[in-house]
Amino acid sequence: MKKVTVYITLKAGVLDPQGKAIQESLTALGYEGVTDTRVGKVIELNMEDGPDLEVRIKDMCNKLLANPVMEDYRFEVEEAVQA
Amino acid sequence: MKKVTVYITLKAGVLDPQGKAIQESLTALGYEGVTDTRVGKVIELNMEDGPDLEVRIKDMCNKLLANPVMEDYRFEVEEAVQA
Amino acid sequence: MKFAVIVFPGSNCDRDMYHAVKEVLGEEADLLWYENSNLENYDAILIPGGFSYGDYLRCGAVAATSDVMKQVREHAERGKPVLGVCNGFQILTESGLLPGAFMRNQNVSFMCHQEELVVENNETVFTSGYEKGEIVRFPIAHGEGNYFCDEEALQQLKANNQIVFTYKNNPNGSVSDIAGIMNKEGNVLGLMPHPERAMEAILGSDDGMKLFKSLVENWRKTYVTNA
Amino acid sequence: MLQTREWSPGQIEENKIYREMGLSDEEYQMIKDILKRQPNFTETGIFSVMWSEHCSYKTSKPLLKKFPTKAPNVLQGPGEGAGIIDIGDHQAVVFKVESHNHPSAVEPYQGAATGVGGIIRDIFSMGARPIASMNSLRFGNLTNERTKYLFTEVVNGIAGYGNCVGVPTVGGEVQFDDSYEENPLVNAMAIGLINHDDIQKGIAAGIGNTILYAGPPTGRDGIHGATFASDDLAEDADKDRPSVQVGDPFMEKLLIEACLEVIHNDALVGMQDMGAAGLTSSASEMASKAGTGLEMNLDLVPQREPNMSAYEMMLSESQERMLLCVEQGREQEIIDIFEKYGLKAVPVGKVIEERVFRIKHHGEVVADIPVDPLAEDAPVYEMPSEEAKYFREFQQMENTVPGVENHQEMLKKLLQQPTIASKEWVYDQYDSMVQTNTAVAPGSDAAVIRIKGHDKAIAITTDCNSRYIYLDPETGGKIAVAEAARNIICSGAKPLGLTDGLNFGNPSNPEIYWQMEKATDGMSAACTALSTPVISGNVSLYNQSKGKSIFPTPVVGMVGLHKSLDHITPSFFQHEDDMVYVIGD
Ligand SMILES: Nc1ncnc2c1ncn2[C@@H]1O[C@H](COP(=O)(O)OP(=O)(O)O)[C@@H](O)[C@H]1O
Repeated sequence: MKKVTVYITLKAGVLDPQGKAIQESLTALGYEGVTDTRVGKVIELNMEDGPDLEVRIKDMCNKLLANPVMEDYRFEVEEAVQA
Repeated sequence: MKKVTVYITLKAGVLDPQGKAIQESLTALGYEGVTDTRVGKVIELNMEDGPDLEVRIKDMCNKLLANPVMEDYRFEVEEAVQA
Repeated sequence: MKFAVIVFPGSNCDRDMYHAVKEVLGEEADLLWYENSNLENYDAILIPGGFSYGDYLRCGAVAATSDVMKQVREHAERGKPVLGVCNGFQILTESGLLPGAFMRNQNVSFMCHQEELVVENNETVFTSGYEKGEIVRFPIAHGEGNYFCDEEALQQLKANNQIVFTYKNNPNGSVSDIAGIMNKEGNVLGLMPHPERAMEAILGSDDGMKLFKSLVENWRKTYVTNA
Repeated sequence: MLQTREWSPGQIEENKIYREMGLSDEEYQMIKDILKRQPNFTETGIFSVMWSEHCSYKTSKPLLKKFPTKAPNVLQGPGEGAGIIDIGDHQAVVFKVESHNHPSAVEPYQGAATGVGGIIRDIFSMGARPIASMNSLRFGNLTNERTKYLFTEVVNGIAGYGNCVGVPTVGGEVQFDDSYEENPLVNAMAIGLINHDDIQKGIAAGIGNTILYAGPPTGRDGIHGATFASDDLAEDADKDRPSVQVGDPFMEKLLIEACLEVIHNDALVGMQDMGAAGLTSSASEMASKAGTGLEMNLDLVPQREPNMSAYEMMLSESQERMLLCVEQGREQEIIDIFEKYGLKAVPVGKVIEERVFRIKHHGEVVADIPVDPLAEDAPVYEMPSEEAKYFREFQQMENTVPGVENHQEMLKKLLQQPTIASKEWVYDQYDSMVQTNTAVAPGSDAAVIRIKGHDKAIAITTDCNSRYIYLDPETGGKIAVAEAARNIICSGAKPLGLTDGLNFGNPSNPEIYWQMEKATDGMSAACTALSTPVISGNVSLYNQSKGKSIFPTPVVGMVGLHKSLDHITPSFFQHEDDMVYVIGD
């Protein structure tokens, strides 16, 4: 079993309303000088290993997990911790 | 300037309806054997360096970025890329 | 004319859409659960609003991968009309039947109220009953109605007259004030505001009536020989 | 409050462990008398939640008895999940208020969201389609950062849940006052529409019939939520955090559709939601109401987390779960309906003749409790009451008329008060129009929902000016009911009945109990005078922190009927040159 962590972030150039809102609240709370705040997603999952693991992950990302119109993704694979 | 990346994940045991829905749809799409799907957030931001950088980051996380009732967080700091 | 209203897990404007076409408009309509349904015998497909799959991951993303959307695509390829409202619009962009994507509203809040829209294109099967430039009032009810597409896609939309409705006072940060767009062929329309909630004066507006009536009249002209 | 180790029956008595669960020494003795032995850990937990104020109304029962609850059109008064009132044409409305104050103080988004989810389940578990919800909110002063956070998150939580389940949120009220600083009030009300034939009861009848568990698996959420809601809000609320429940409105939406389909299958005998005290209260109440017993095997209960103990499963408040009683042999028909919506329904027990509540786990009996003492015979306390000192002082004061020099300035100042100012920021975030019945949306005195296919509509309002009630509980109680009735009448409807959310401080303080007594006296008097019965309600006590009590806040949720759509009257000026009249003094 592998633990896969997929990071999904907005493409450069896409405005991020959530990031902007967070940055404004940080400033309001007194944290000055915070810039370029962007919010993305992390999806962690366990899946069976195999020679086609990377292919399957990319496929899942393209088909469902990320939206190529506005998002980029990258992923990491490590050994899954046994429960 | 530092680029700070904060990873926010749900605490163990806290229900993750979103993770559950994603796992079910991956299964419906034919990706068998996907388990333990959990969704978290990544927040990237740039901020001024300083001796109290870590303190400020932790403070921001506890006060705003993460919800300590349900979420854990960790963060990474690297050099900000100049725009 | 016979309408199919597709019901996904989490759809919640399905019965409203059904009521609008069946009871208010007086046409034939069926509510179709997304699984095991056959769209062949329907003249138009309506994808209602709501929170399909809880809006988890991205609004409309999971519904877009369902088998029934393959049938919707075939139906569209045959030139038959498809209308997606609110979450239905999001499902249409996620499945690639319409270009673009949706982001959180600019103020990151859900919003629900009447909005004024401008009819930008009245040369469509959905809008022929309106005047060009006519102002209509439809309710909006969304948290992620902030339409996004890149510059190239926007130029395409404009060049092909695909922008059908715009907001008079943009509430959500949508690119070019876009409230509704159609595909190049003109038979698939996606719309964030809710025409099905604007069918009866007692609910605050009946400006949506013309949209459904246009659809029915155009369909009759094309498919029903004069009696 | 993860229970890592369980005390033995002897240790529970010796170390008075039951006290930590909220049981008094006398109550522990009563339990021993009922069982004729020492209760084990799981049983002690079961009693503690069933005998908490939240489930048993042990201190408020004597007051609730005073409310007029009968009228020819009342089909179901207090006692079931929600009350039901006839509206003609074989239709009825089902409604109730529910509080979620303490969970919202700890985790405002989830606390408010699960509050909405819970009250909506109360409605559809009766067989009704939820057609609208309202909310009544109280916070501290808006200049306080924590208050801003609580306010924003509570509204987000209500919107997040209500919008997703597709029930329009059509109104409510918000009041800001220092007395709610650390103990905000989040009361939610839901209204459903039902045909008389579809009315369901939460009963486990028919010996041998099967008990089905429907919905998502059980986790360790909200363990001890019911006792938590019946306790002072600890200063360090952080330690209660692991008991936060998380709502899944998508799941609830599926559950609504599945349950409303299931009620048309005559294999269904009874149905109840698992609310406060989860499996414990739903199962034991279903048996108690039916005059039966119930045997359940916890190994069959779907579980989200490994190694859950019987205690944890019985007390879990995981959301969006239902318990059904189904005719033996016809389980599959019901299971198939849930399956269509992607939901699991599994048999977990059966109805037995012996009037006991018997729970098995890993092949052992872990609880064996007579049904009625648990569900019905909770202790009832007549608390001492004493007129509040502040009240006596107020009564001796001279009347003063405030002098206003500049009326325009004063009006402006008043309108700037957060409690008086427009609440558009709040209700714009709620989908108030889904289901296409909202004839009068938030912003008017009462919301109006038309009934499709009929020339009629219903009006809904929530009201409570807690400052008045603090100043004079009895008169204030009357005013709360009268204000609600006026709001209904102004919209063109006639009041049908009401539900109440009684939010007070600690009842063992005689002055607080006096407030409760007087306020409910006033409310009862007004209800009687207006012939408006109370058909359901909720009690939330111990609303205080650092020894300071909230203003007494008995929220009134009233529903009225428009006999014709023509009667619907909005509260805004309609046309230029219309005349304006003032009626009354
Ligand atoms: N928490 C809330 N949720 C939804 N609507 C609300 C809420 N609070 C206030 N409103 C709406 O705002 C309007 C004004 O409310 P309020 O200030 O209480 O007025 P009034 O005192 O006239 O009843 C009403 O229509 C009410 O339903």
